Amino acid sequence: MDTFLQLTVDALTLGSVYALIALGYTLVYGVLKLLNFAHGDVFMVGSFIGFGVLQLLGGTSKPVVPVWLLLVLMVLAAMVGCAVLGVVIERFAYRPLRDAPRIAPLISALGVSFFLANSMQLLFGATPRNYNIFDLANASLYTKGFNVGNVHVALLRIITVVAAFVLMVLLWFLVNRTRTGKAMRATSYDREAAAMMGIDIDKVIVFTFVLGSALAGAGGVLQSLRVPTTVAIGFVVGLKGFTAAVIGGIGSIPGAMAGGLILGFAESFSQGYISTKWSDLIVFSILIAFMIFRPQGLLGRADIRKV
Amino acid sequence: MTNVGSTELSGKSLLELDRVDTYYGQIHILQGLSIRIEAGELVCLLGGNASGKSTTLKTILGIVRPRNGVVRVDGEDVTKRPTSYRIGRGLAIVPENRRLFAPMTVLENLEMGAYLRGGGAKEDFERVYELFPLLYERRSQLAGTLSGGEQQMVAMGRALMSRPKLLLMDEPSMGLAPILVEKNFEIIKQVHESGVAMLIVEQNANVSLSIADRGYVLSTGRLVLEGPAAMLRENEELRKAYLGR
Amino acid sequence: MAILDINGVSLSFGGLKVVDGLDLHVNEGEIVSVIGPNGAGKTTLFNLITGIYRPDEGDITLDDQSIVGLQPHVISQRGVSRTFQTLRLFLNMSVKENVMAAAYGHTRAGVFRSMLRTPGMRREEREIERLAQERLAFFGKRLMGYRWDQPAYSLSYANRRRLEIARATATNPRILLLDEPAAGMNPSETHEITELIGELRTEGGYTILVIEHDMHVVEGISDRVVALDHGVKIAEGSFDAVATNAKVVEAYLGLQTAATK
Amino acid sequence: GSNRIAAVSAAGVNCKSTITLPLVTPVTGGAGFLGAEQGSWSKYAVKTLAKPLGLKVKFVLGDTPVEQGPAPAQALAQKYVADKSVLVVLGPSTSGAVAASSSTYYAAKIAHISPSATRTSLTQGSSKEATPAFFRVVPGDYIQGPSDANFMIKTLKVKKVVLLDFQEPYSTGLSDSVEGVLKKAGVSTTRLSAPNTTTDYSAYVTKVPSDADIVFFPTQKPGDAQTFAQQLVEQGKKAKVFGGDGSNDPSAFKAGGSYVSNFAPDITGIKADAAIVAGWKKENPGKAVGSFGPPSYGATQVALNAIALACKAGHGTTTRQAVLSSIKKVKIKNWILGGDLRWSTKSNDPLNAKFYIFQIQSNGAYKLVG
Amino acid sequence: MSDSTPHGSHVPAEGPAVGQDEWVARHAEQRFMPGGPLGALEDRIRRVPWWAWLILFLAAASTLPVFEHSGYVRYVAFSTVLYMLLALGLNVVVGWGGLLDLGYVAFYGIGAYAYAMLDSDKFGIHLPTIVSVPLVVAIGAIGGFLLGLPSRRLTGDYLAIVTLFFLQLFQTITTNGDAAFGHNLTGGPNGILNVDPFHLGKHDLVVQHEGIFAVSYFYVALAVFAVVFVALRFVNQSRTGRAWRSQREDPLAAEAMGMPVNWLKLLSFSFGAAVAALTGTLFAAQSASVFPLTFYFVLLIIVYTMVILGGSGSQAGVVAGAVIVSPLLELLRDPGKSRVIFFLALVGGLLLMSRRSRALGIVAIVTLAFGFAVHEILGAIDKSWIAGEHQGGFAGVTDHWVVAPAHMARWIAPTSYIGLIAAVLLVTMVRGRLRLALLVPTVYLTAFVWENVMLAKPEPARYIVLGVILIALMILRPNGLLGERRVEIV
Ligand SMILES: Nc1ncnc2c1ncn2[C@@H]1O[C@H](COP(=O)(O)OP(=O)(O)OP(=O)(O)O)[C@@H](O)[C@H]1O
Ligand SMILES: Nc1ncnc2c1ncn2[C@@H]1O[C@H](COP(=O)(O)OP(=O)(O)OP(=O)(O)O)[C@@H](O)[C@H]1O
Ligand SMILES: [Mg+2]
Ligand SMILES: [Mg+2]
Repeated sequence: MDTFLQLTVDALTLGSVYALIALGYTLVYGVLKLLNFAHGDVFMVGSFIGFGVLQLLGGTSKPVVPVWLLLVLMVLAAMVGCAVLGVVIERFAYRPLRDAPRIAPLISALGVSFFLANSMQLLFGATPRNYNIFDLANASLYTKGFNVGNVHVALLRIITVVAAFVLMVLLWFLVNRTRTGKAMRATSYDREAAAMMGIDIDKVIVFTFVLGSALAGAGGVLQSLRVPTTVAIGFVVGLKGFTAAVIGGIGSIPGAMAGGLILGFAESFSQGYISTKWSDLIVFSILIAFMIFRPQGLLGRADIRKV
Repeated sequence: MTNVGSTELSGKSLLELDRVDTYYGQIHILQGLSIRIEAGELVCLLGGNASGKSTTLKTILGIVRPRNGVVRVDGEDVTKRPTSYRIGRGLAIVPENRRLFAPMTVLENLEMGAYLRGGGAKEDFERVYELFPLLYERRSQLAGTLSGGEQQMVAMGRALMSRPKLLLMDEPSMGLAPILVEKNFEIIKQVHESGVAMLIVEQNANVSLSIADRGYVLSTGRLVLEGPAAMLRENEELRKAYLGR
Repeated sequence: MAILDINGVSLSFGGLKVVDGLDLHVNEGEIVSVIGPNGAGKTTLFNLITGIYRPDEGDITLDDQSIVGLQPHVISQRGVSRTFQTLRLFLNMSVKENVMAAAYGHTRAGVFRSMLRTPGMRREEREIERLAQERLAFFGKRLMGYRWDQPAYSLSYANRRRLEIARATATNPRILLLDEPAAGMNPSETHEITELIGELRTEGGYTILVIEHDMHVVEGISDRVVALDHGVKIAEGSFDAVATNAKVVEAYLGLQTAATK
Repeated sequence: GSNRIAAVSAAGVNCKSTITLPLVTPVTGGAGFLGAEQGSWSKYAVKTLAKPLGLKVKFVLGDTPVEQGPAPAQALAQKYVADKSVLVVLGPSTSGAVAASSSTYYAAKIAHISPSATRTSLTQGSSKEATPAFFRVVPGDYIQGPSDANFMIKTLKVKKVVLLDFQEPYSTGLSDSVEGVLKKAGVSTTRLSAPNTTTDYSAYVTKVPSDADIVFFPTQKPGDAQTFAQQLVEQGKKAKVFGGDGSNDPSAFKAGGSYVSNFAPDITGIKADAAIVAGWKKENPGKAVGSFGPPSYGATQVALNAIALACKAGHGTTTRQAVLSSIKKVKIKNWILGGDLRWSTKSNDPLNAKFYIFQIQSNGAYKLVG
Repeated sequence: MSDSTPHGSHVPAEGPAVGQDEWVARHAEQRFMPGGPLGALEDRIRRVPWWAWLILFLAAASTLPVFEHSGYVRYVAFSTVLYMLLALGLNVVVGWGGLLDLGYVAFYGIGAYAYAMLDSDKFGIHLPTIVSVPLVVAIGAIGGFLLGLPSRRLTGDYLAIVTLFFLQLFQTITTNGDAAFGHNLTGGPNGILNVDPFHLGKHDLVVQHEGIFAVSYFYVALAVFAVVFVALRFVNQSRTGRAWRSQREDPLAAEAMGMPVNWLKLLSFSFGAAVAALTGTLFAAQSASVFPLTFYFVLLIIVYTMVILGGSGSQAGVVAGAVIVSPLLELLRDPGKSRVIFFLALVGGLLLMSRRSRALGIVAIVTLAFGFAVHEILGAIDKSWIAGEHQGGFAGVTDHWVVAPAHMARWIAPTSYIGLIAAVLLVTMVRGRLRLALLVPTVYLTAFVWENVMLAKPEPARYIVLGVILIALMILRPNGLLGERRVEIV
């Protein structure tokens, strides 16, 4: 039982960060039909921005601002920084390829991914960076929190999960309840027709990249609060986010959230109960079985293309 | 028969194309095309297959950009402006193949039509429902599951939602059952009478010329004929080429 | 004798019954037109015959053998071929290749023979090429000569419709299903296509089932006309009989069109 | 044809010409810190030692990111073998890379000296994975494994130990060796295995029994050891992390109470090394002295000395073969890792080398405990 | 002659007539064709048949060892041929089949591992090459078929993820296969060593002479390449090839035209996998060892880069892609050589960016002067600013041109690098005079960053270059170098 609870806690923390990444994939895919391979690297840059802000504000040993403010500033800075990065990437690497065959922006995205990861390595080296949140306020983020049975739910995890969910709910409102959100949906269904309705496509796409990249930035910081980051995490993280998005049904926002959580649970429980060694394999097998059973993803819609 | 290319460009027309050249990649489609539409006019654009009719509409809307030439709306040069800006200047289109937002409901599709005005006022919906009572019944159905004719109505309604000054229509009756074709022209007449200028692309030249004020004839991307509709209907060459039999 | 038999076929999407207990028989060498309002289920009928959809109920037989549940390519190889309402050419392949590709079902050379270019394979290849040229030649000079090697995307709308027909005939079918062959054509081109469909039967020997909204075409080609509405057959018979049928006039033709007949 | 090439490679090299000295190590990727550290020390060694020995040496780095496995080491070997100015090679740093490329070096009679490859089977046992061209200046895991295990058994008196490996050669080998000794001593062990790409170890921490004493965590990414230790605290587990030489990095792994073993002592405590340390610090301002650097300095020193010996014997010209046979003739007094460098006669390993075990203090300092 | 048609075309002089659609069909003549002798040359080059190109290429390639004695260069040539083979195989799946297969390199791995297991001390099996290689190819083909089975219902991105999983699966199994059911099957992360070279009877095709790459493998690879190239070409020109491309264009229409789409997909998977497996045997035999991590994502991306860059769907294109990318990546490893490439590229880039040669001349001269001036001024202020280590070369001219500080303060690298990115992006945004003016400091900054920041770390630098090439190339030629223009008209 304790193991079960503990694994659930793990799964939620893992899954909520996966969901944040998956959302970025799904948003961009929805609007541009582009698998944004560079998304994981935007996440990585976000985690480094968070690290930079942390160092600027005195590091974990002697921060110059209260802990909560420190965390908020780190997340905000990463969100803003990544949003800017996302916009620049869109403007220079994807926009010139709007009308090219679908594979062209895909390759361009790979190029951006290589460029970002290696530029960061060039400038900051490959050494892993540890936020060392443990040292912050005498490890209170680790030791405080609440207990469920024998299982300790650390404050840090509560912060991660709550922050991720708040962001997701905000996004959901933005996309489903605002005019811009509607424009995004329309653009995703038929870009040219959306333009014919007077929707400024460029603005919508830029906005999409702002949202997706900001979420990735937030995810980058949230994840790095617990585990070290390196310039190379982009690939693995991107893979996970991509998988989560596909499981949920790529293009669907609630799908991405669900996909992220499913992936988190699958990973955590297979490691906890079955085998650490073969966990990747087990996780993927579940996913494949799932996908063959439901090829359009959990909440995705089958193509409504009439013959 | 009017002399081709001699159109006086007053600079005050509702819409003007001034010697535009449009390309797809390296293929030269529209070649020095000039046309003009005055407020409240119903103009039809005729031409054989692949003569560039749809391309003309796309050029007007800015979906493709001409390499040379100028597009003016209300005297303002909009050549470098994006589609959304031009829509904001009072243009609307019923596109080829309808182009509805399939996974959205009929109501949402209509709302999208009035996107620039924040989703449409009550009277806009009322006007559209009056023209197409069926749409009211189907307002919460997903547009993608409608049949062709119903989709066509949604596309027209959607375009009217923005209260356009100029409505562009690309083959609005293609693939429609005869009864709907009939009705379609009724509605076009009705809308025109309410003061909206229109540019219609139609294969059915006979009928469209019968309701139009003026017409243009395109061939291989160039203007070959233009003039009042009545005059075009009498033109021998055109009869032979289009009206058949 | 009936070559194609459709007996009590029904299909629904979600709650919507699109084809409802439909019976239809097509005899060898006949040209049958299917008309009906938009959404009546005409294209769906074609999709059922060609195996893209599977009927919920009923049976479809070709030469008295059921073809329900067979994969589309098997049905095609049995002799049913079609064109699409929304054109579906292989846009990035050349005109000739579009037609040659359709010969796949009745040719045999396997990959290993192709790799080795065996004489048999080369003979077959020449045969396919000849077939393609012959099918394209059917449209006079519209699809001839220098157009063979052009990509299909460079064709005009009308020529694309023609190429679809040429491609469909290259599968060596016995039954040809044409979905709105005259859509998007101007009156003179429509006239041309009407004559062509007639020639397809006389020269090609195909049995033909056509969906068309243009009454000139329907009148010009049909031995028999079948009218559908909401997936149900509402009239059947000669063109004149159907075109004056009250139900058809009300649901489909409208008074004006009917009056010009 | 190829005969001519063989002839070229066997021909002598003028000792006055510029000699290329490559170090094959991960410069990029997750273990990039290793290459950075080793590189800086070897570079410093070349800078200070070559001239006094009368040699003109160009130092180059060959990158073998651990994420790409041993293949890059093979490609580099091809490259260096073809380069006439290469007489001896430093590295590869990781054992898998050594095993993959040693035969190529041997065929070309190029000696290669690793500053950090510790896998036992490279030099020991019946089916040796490395060729006679391979040398290392650090002791192998046949010393590290047992020495870590014995420390756990004798000093820490462990009852239950969890061992991880990361599905790459270094950690699997070391975990196997430690597990073997522990089992023999009747200690109960649990083995976990994490893909090398793992970043979040929560689920692994969950699997650590609450009564486990030690988690043996031979990672090559020291930051991961740090995270693991912190997550143990989070879940209220009493187990301490025990890292191998790969996690010996005071700037990244500083969780108080943890243990680290290493093939090198902390050379800042060795008097004879004071000058070297000061000189290196001047070249690398702001960097801390880690544990991978000094052996790399040592290996470079051996290589340069071997070339000098061979040059002397060959009267101004030398060959790869000659350098190869001089390696074991190199003896260094008061060498950087403490004591003298002497070679074992049975294998290409250093004599008297041992592993050192440190405990991390609450302030992050490494204290020698065994 | 009508003035609206571009020069060089032969549209009949008569004007357009009502109802004609001839003109569209003659669209090829509506294109801009470079006139003059250059255009004629291009036309003539286009008309050379494919087999002539192939023979020419093979002839040129096989004389390479005559001119180049370095074992290393020969080895790079050999691996380039392997890349060419991999690109050909991937082209079948991606270019012709239209299937986004991200598990492709797993089959390369399967081929290598299968050969290693059949011909090494691992299990003590030493099959003769003429038996083992066909066997491995068959294993690869069957493997591709099996992967295709569950994937046949999936399209596009879903297929991508399933196949990517397969690559992951391959990784997991080979990495953990040293303790599968208590047996050591794959050697785990240590891989399999001492794999046999190709051998006929008692005759070994030795891998290396005294550690130096044995050129015979280059010829074997080249021969295999020629056979594979021709065989695949023949398949593509047959009914199977046409069916592949048809189902890529429109699977539903292909199915309705009598083509068994599922079967064709499986076939294309099989073919790609078989070629990859065959390449794997060459790799395993030559390098005498196999390791799991060799067959991983970076390799996949590199092969994809080659295929897309060259022009997916075109055999000549993907080969060209391999011939460009493989040596380029290799050259960039070496700071000294990459420096030459860099300055050549810089000059080439200048040529491309500005068509007007006068302006270009001015920019070049101003940039030169600018550099010397900056160098002198900074040197006058503080010697240490220019006292840094130079990599030498170009007769030392660059030593007096590019600033190289003796000690790079920590802020210099990030600031100059990010500044450079900003400058380049800005240059692409502005036009006219301003662009020319901006070009001068940008070019200089590029040289500065290259010399001081990038050359210090060749490994990330070469992937940065690869990334930039990918982006720039996609923008300039979205269909690849030799790819055909494709359209998707809606
Ligand atoms: N996206 C595109 N890319 C390349 N060529 C195109 C594209 N769209 C249209 N064309 C070509 O431009 C020419 C004009 O096309 P357009 O659609 O304007 O013709 P149209 O007059 O509307 O004909 P139709 O009656 O068939 O609709 C045709 O030759 C067509 O093939
Ligand atoms: N895949 C599908 N999913 C849901 N509904 C469908 C599907 N295919 C067809 N329909 C519905 O079935 C009905 C009949 O469609 P069908 O295409 O057969 O009409 P049609 O008679 O060919 O009309 P038209 O003349 O407009 O082409 C329509 O209401 C359509 O919305
Ligand atoms: Mg059109
Ligand atoms: Mg239909």
